[in-house]
Amino acid sequence: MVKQLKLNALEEHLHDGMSILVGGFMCVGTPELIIDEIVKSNVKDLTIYCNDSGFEEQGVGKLIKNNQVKKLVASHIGLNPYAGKLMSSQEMDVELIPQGTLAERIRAGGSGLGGILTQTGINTIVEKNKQIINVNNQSYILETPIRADLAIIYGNKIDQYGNTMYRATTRNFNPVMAMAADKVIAQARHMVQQLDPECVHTPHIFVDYVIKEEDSD
Amino acid sequence: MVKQLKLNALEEHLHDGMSILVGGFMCVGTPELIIDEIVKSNVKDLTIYCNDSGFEEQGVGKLIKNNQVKKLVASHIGLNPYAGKLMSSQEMDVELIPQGTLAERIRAGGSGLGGILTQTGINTIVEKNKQIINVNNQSYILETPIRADLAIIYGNKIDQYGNTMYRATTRNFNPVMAMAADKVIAQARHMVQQLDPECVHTPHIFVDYVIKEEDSD
Amino acid sequence: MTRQEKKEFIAKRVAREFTDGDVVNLGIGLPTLVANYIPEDITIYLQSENGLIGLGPKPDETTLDKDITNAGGQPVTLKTGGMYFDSATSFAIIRGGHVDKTVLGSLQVDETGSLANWIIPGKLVPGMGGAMDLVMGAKEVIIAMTHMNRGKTKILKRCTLPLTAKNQVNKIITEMGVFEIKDQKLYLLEYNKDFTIEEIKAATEADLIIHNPKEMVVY
Amino acid sequence: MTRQEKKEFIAKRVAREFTDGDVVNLGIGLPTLVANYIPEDITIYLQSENGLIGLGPKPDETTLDKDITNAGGQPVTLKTGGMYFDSATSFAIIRGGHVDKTVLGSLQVDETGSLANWIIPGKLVPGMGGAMDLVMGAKEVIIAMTHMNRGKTKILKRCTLPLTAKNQVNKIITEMGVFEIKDQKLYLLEYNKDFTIEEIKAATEADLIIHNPKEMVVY
Repeated sequence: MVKQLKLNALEEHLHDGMSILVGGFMCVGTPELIIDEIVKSNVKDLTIYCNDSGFEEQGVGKLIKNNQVKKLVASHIGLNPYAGKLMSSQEMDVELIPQGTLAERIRAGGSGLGGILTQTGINTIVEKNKQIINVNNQSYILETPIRADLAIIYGNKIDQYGNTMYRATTRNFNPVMAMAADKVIAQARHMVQQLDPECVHTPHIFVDYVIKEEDSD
Repeated sequence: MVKQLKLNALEEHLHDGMSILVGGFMCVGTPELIIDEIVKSNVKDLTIYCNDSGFEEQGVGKLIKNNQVKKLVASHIGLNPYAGKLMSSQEMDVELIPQGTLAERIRAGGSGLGGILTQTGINTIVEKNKQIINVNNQSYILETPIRADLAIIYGNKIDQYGNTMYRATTRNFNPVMAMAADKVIAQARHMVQQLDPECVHTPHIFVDYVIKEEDSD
Repeated sequence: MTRQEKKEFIAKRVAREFTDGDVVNLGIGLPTLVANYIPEDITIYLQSENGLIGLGPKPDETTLDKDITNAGGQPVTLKTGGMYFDSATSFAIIRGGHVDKTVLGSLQVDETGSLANWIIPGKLVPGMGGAMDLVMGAKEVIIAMTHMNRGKTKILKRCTLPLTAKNQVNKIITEMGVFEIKDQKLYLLEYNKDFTIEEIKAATEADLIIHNPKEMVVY
Repeated sequence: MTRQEKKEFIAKRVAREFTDGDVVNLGIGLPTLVANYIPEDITIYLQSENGLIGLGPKPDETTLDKDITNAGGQPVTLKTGGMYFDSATSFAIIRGGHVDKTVLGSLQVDETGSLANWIIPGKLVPGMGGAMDLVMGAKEVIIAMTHMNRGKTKILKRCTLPLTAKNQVNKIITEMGVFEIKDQKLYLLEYNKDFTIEEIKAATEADLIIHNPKEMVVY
């Protein structure tokens, strides 16, 4: 049985300086309730890994607006002008990573790989300060794994064991992030008895805590 | 709409010296009808990638017994004494690869990665003739991608577009192999109208041809 | 042509690049318009890097489902036969060469096939998103853009902005013509008869190889 | 003890190594027996590297489903709450440190925690299967094996056979005792009172550090 967590008990799992993987793609599939609670906790100096910087009032944008983010690692920050402003003024450290490389680095972190070789970013500033490896006369960038202290993910249906299914394009980064953190907390849109074992997107062994959005079956 | 192929038309897609990825784990999830047809075709000098060597009268074992296999790349050949005999007598070239490395190398081949770094096999004979890469003071073996001319896979339910679902542990290597070949031919236990878009294991874009095992809906 | 007319014209011409069965990824902006002009006698499969294949038209009020979005975060629909997957799978599809064609906008393209579309030094940097993976991974890279930006050509001898990728562009389609890049040389395949060849050359910094170009046909 | 009695004894003792919620992978042979002796007051999740979590007991005629097998290819069942996945995901789970404990047999183990269980030079080589990934990836590696093989010890100063992995074994459980490897030293944690400490030492080539060992308790 997966452990249920009350929103107001989330704070125990947060601390200054921690790193957090945040699911979602332009806030589609982002666990907003959990983010609201992190805003309330006011923990500082966070390193956030997310596809993007959300919007000013939505997704990880709320953490950025509350000046809780020391470093943001993302593929895109174009829809959050405040994030761009903090990047320009160097008040927030922003590392931009190609989206596929970001997904694959997180997957490597969750899969025990020491890294992966990709041609994405070769001959661009993305290769700066990275090892270039030659395989069959082709040059590849060695991209290293990403892991974090915590992953917060958004499941559409989570069963009593913690097995998780996402819905439509809310899936995005959630499954890889669920594998790459020391602790995983999921926001559940619906709790159900049991999911079809052929259709589980994230096996229960990855999900440590579930926060119910509403009661349902 | 995915193209339907008659078993007796399979031969057009086969040629001497080709490489074939064969799904299945100890013949669970192996497309036996397709293998039978390859035996009939009598094409020679095949390079076969499969988790194991099957049994003497089952799975890729049938190709081995018919002396069609020049090279076998697998993680285990223990249940097929004839394969062991051909390996010992050097009549068949056998490359043994750790199972997780085999899966990941095929995934890399299908995913456009130049390779992956793993600690599996480090300080063993598996690392022989391979690049060792240092990341964060840890040594990793650089394992290179695997691709083949053809992949033959076994789907439980395949819809009219070619979307595929496997059943239970017949899934195993089938999904990664479907991504790593120039051509993919699937044996379908059942053909159906349409699968749930949340539960597709192999998207239709990977499946070039389907051979129906039986008519069903 | 107004700027909007140019965009529609370019989108219509790009739509004729596809063949039946193609898996296609359309970038944000002008490339998104291309979906409106796909010939009715072919079926193509639109991939969206946030996690679907089978991108359908914009929903109306009755079909709106906020869980189904495109890579711009906008609501879309899923066509019958489409399916969802996660970001790692999505970029395995892209990087693995399983996308036949990608259509992207650009700030600059050069005659070696390099492109720059993600950074203007001194301005806010939005990030590359999935563009770098798409141009490295897709079998064919088509740049769809207006030929000039504020009177300045965007087709150069060498890009001056930081690159998105080197030597990856196969075709450029603008309101002036269709250009192909082969072995780091730029060829004019088709020209828009509203412009003279001299006008097209003048609007193109790159060396342009002109050898029997056809008239650009747009339906 | 007969060979079979030894195996049952070892399996029973290994089963007491688990804590509630553990994700466990059991190798083929002796380790498979461990599943029969899991204490009833804990729930563990058995992973099978061919693609499932929630391995249940062997099926009978009424529950047999040939599509559900373990890593030995034998029919098994899936417990409620279990699920299936592909081989790449399975080894992502294993390599990624998501398996708490793996139990494997071995031909040789040494005091540095290295093990050799896949090759005997001159004999047919069956292949390593998933063993190398399991010993590198699992958080804890437990070797379950009979102490001797035809009168020869299997716990050595240094393995002589080709290694499966270097410095990865945490515990060894035999019919003689429970051994722990820490900082490349071998400790006797528990002994089977059917043997004297001298007998255990004599049966072990490796240097054995003995400091207040407990009696081995098996239910």
